[in-house]
Amino acid sequence: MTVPLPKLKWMYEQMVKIRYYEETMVAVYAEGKQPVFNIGAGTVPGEMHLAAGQEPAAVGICAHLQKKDTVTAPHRPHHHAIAKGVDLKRMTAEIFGKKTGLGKGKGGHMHLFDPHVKFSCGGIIAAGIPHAAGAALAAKMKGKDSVAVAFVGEGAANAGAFHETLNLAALWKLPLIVVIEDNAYGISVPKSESTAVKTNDRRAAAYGIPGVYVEDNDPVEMYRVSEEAVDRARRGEGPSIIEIETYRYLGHFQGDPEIYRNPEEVPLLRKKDPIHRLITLLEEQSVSSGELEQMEIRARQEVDEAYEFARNSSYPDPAEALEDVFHRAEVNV
Amino acid sequence: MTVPLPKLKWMYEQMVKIRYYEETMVAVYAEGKQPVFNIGAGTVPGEMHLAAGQEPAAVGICAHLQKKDTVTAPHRPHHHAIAKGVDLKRMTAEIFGKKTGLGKGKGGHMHLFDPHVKFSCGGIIAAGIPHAAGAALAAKMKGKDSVAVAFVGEGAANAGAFHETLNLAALWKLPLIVVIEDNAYGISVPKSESTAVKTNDRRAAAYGIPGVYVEDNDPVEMYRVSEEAVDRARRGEGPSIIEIETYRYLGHFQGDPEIYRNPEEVPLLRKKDPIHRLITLLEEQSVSSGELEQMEIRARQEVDEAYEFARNSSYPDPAEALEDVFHRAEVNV
Amino acid sequence: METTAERMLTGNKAMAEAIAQEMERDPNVFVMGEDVGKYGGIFGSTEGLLKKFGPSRVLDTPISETAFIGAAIGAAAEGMRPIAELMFVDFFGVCMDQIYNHMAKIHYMSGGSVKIPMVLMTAVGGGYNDAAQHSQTLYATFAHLPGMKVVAPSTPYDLKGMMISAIRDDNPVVFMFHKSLQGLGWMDPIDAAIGPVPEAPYTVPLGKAKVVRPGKDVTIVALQMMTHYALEAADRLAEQGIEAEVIDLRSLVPLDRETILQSVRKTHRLVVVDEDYRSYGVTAEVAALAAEEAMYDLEAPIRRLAIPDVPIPYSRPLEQRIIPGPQSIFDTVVKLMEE
Amino acid sequence: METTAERMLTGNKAMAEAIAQEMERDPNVFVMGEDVGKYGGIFGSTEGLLKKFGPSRVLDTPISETAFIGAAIGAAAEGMRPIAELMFVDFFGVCMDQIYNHMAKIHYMSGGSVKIPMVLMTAVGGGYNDAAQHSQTLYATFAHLPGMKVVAPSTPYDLKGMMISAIRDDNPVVFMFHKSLQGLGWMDPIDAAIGPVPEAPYTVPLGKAKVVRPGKDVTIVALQMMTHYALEAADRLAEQGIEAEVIDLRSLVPLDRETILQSVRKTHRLVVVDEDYRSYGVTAEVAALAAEEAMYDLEAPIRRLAIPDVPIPYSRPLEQRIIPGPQSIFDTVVKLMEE
Ligand SMILES: Cc1ncc(C[n+]2csc(CCOP(=O)(O)OP(=O)(O)O)c2C)c(N)n1
Ligand SMILES: Cc1ncc(C[n+]2csc(CCOP(=O)(O)OP(=O)(O)O)c2C)c(N)n1
Ligand SMILES: [Mg+2]
Ligand SMILES: [Mg+2]
Repeated sequence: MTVPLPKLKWMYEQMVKIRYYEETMVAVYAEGKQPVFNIGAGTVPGEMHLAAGQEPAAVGICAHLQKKDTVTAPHRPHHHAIAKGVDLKRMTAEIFGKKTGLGKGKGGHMHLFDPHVKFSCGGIIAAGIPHAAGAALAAKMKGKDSVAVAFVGEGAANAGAFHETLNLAALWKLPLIVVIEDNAYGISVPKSESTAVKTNDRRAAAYGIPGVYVEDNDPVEMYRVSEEAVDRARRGEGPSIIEIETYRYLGHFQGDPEIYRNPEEVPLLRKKDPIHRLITLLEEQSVSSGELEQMEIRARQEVDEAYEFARNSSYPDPAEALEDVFHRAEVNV
Repeated sequence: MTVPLPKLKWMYEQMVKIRYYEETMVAVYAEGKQPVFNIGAGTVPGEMHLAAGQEPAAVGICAHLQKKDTVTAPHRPHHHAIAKGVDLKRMTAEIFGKKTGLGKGKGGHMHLFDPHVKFSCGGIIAAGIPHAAGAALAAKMKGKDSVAVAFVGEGAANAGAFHETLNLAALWKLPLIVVIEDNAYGISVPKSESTAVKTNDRRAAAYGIPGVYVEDNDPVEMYRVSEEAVDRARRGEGPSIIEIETYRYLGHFQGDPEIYRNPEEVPLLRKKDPIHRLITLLEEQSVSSGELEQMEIRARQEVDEAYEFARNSSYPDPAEALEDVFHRAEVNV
Repeated sequence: METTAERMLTGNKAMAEAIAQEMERDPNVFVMGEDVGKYGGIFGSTEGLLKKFGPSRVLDTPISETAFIGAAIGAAAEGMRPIAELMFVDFFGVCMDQIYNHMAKIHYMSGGSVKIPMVLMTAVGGGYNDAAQHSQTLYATFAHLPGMKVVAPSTPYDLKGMMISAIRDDNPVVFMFHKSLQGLGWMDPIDAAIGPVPEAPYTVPLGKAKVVRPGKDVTIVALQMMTHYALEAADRLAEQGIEAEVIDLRSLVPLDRETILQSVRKTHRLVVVDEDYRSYGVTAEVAALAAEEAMYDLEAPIRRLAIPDVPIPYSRPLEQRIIPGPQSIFDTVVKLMEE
Repeated sequence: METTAERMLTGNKAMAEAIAQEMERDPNVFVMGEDVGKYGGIFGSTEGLLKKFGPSRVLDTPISETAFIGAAIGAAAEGMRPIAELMFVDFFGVCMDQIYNHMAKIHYMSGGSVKIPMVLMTAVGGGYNDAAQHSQTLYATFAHLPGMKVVAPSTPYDLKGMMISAIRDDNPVVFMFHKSLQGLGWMDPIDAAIGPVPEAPYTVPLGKAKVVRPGKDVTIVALQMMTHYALEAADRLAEQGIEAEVIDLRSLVPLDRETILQSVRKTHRLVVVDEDYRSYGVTAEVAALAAEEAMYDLEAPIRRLAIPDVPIPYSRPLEQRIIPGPQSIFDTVVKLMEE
């Protein structure tokens, strides 16, 4: 199959944007953490899980989603957020802990919520799957044709929440797609030491639903299988599982010593970079290098502006820590 | 296949014993709860989940187990306990809440522990599966060839613990067998409304392990597939799933109004009673009706003695409530 | 002047009526849980709802608490108002992550941009020999963790009124109902489980304790079954000339500090009674509140009565030993008055 | 007379050494958890163990906390002595059933016939902007539920000695180590995270608090990071002529009531400092203990300092606002001395 050209361009631009966002974050996160790394210091403190290399998973399916569709993401959420159209400025401000952030600085990088595009994420493995199922249930109850996509890592497919939710979703024919990003590791643990089956599409048999495995981080194949899964969900035929073999170029989190993997692994993966693949495809469809460059410039500019916005925003007032526990109420201290 | 005659006799005697145990319990549990049912009143208070009709699941596999093998059971545990050889007197005393009980009256019907035959049970759905996996892991670590069997209901196969533990066990090739008793209901919810697949043997595919489904509450078929699974486990080849279609003759618990099932269902099931089936088989193998009767008498006598023992035992002293929280320590009040 | 006989309802019927009325009022309200459909809830909290509203709004679930409570959260974020039942509070351990890390925190973590208007209702309490995994209240386990309201009504009237408030609240509410106060046909019949309940919908505010018996000599703070036991004890104390003021907490989060403190400032003596474990529990919080805010008003040490730190034993004499009752409350107050 | 230089270790190395020594001593001891192998534990608690003992005794697990903690229970019942790591205490919600309903209760429910000798070790604490799901201590959440010992050491010396005690204990022990006190290269380097640790195995008893600074004017009860902050505050208070006695609780279950009460009876003033949520927490329990047992000795109201009842916010100024520190302890004591 061929991806319609506008979609292909969209995917390319998103992937470039994501990649540049993550690479920028590598540098920003390091600010104030040299010469000695200190997780709580610098411009952006706390854990930082980046997704450079994993763009195909996010863009391949988000290309089929609309604003009304829900996405839940795990601890490594930037690529999903960007592909789903989360407000990049407020997202970045949130990661900087600023008052202008999506959560007024309360959530941070693992807890980004943008209800305008129905995006959320969280730091507990597999916990977002039931939230997506709930959004799918709400859609079904309201008679809408919107769908919900839950992104998780391959490590999450061994958590109880994965099983419980897929059974529930299959039983109730909920419009849910679970996308498993197989980046070969859960922190330091390789898939072969965490997962009893080679690929998680096989687990679809446990719920009587379709399951597919996308090899080699292929954005086009991801686009194709996602189309089927999303259409099926919109038609009210129930959930699907998509697993995609993808590449984690960076450490599990920034600061990861990566003692558990061969130093040659990442350079080899980078050689198969999915962005290059898209460039080839776009060139094949006669997109000029000038246009490609324009897209890249636009993407980078958006990212730069978001970081600027975050940097220039102010921190919340300490007293705000006590607000927002309950809707319309302050906490009693 | 034919079951060796001594095993067939053993299975028959155990099934008769279990059936009589449960039927006796129906009457004992009702003592002190008439004319108005009051769950906390009478000889045996609290919830009471009986297994009349579900004997084949327990005896078919326990016929292959030894003392060194572990069994964990759920809230409906009597048939498993009896088939595993739990001390019937102390078990019954425990259910009566007596000091001579397995847990000195602290555990009750859902919490029977007999470490001498490595039996335990608990009231939380699916929670016993990881315990059995742990026993299997201990066996493996110690280089022993003992196995562990976790019994659960078909409702439990939708719980997260089921998935997590089977993945772990398959990954580590633990000598674990999960036996799923498909009695068609989880309390009032029929399997078709709780489980996205028709039979849970299909879920074995999610772990790359064998799964079998035994139809029609057949004790002989259960014996056969269990032999394979237990042998496989003993050989160090890893876990299996066995699901057996079985019959729950009584309510979910005693006092269940059973408004959720057709009143004709149970009489039809009783017509296919597995004990009758075994009698036919034994007769085919020329076991005399005299011998059958002897076995039945022996079984009943053992049960009667257990109830006698329980009845004649005394209650614990109230002060004992504060003991046994910690090993070799009393609680500070 | 009583013109009409008061309508009497059991606790469970009061709850089910509240839910039904709110389901009629708001199409976004729906119910999910194990055996909430045909069975009507193991403790009757959803009796009759399936018949009235059908299976699209009264959903029996698999035994998958993480999945369905998590789904309730996801649906609430989309503007639905789910009522999810956790059959026994004792099962919280299989799904607490969804409850405390998500249901309770999403509003805060999102800076208030995502509301989770849902009710998690759950049965609590022992006293009928259901042993260590089916008899707990776990009041403090929930009340300790921020972001969810935690209420525990003691009468049919409050069960209805507080359920309606909980459903209408834009925040997650953990609604604990006590099995013994449901008035079920198969439980020990107790007077407190049946009471006057107006038919028309009404609300009882969350976060307000109630002085259920005024007194001047000592304050007894309690909730659910312990409130009723405290009232029994107070009757007998009155015969001895001791006038106990009994406060029914009704709500653990928010805790009505003012009502407690006012009473302590008046009586100068405090006994706290709880059906949860003693250490790091409700009795500790209420005692600490008084020790912080009313220290100079206290004329005697504070007394705490709760389940000693042991799992709930099965056998009748053992369970009776560890759950506070009218007698132990009475004894404790009498002794305290001698201080 | 000091003959040899004291050996200094970080908290994580002290823990890992304790585990290694016990693994050498007893073949039944083994370790399981996420990233405990090659990675050596995200917070270094199993550093070097895989190399020493191989993958058959140091088991990396899938992200399946219910399965592997449950398996630890099953293995413990068979006579093994597992040490299972729950990477962050914040994840307890996905596996609490195994912890509190089984690990903690089996000994009791079995009438003492089944022992569960296992250690559940877990990282606690915030202060480095890891937000609402990775910064909690949840001390009281565990301490409230009966049947498990709950300890939280504050120094490398105690981390080693209490870990050895925990492994040798025949009961389930929840061993909470504070991330900031592990002395990790990628965390804020603080002096308290490194300290003298004898090489030979030794035990520090579970259930004993420690007076880490004697004083006569006020008692400050604290644990883990709060102990160190209390000591800082005490230094500054001393400059103002206020002699604070600082107690490091070290153990929440059993709670060393005597050490607390003795101190309060001496100083007549009590401040409790906690990095857990305030309501229904550690500060409540310690305050209630004093209000019960030492009421007549108190000369001022009890003061509690803890995380207000809000999820832990991410942004630096917000998080700093809600975690007690030396300054807020100092201020609280100064104000209390004026009472
Ligand atoms: C319930 C739970 N257990 C453990 C963790 C700690 N943890 C955070 S990320 C991670 C690995 C996740 O692996 P995977 O799902 O493959 O996602 P990836 O990091 O590879 O994107 C773990 C174990 C957690 N956040 N939640
Ligand atoms: C985690 C958990 N959720 C819910 C329950 C309540 N409960 C007890 S038995 C039961 C039904 C179990 O069904 P199944 O597994 O099929 O076993 P059966 O009763 O049919 O033998 C339920 C929901 C429980 N004990 N534990
Ligand atoms: Mg991964
Ligand atoms: Mg069943």
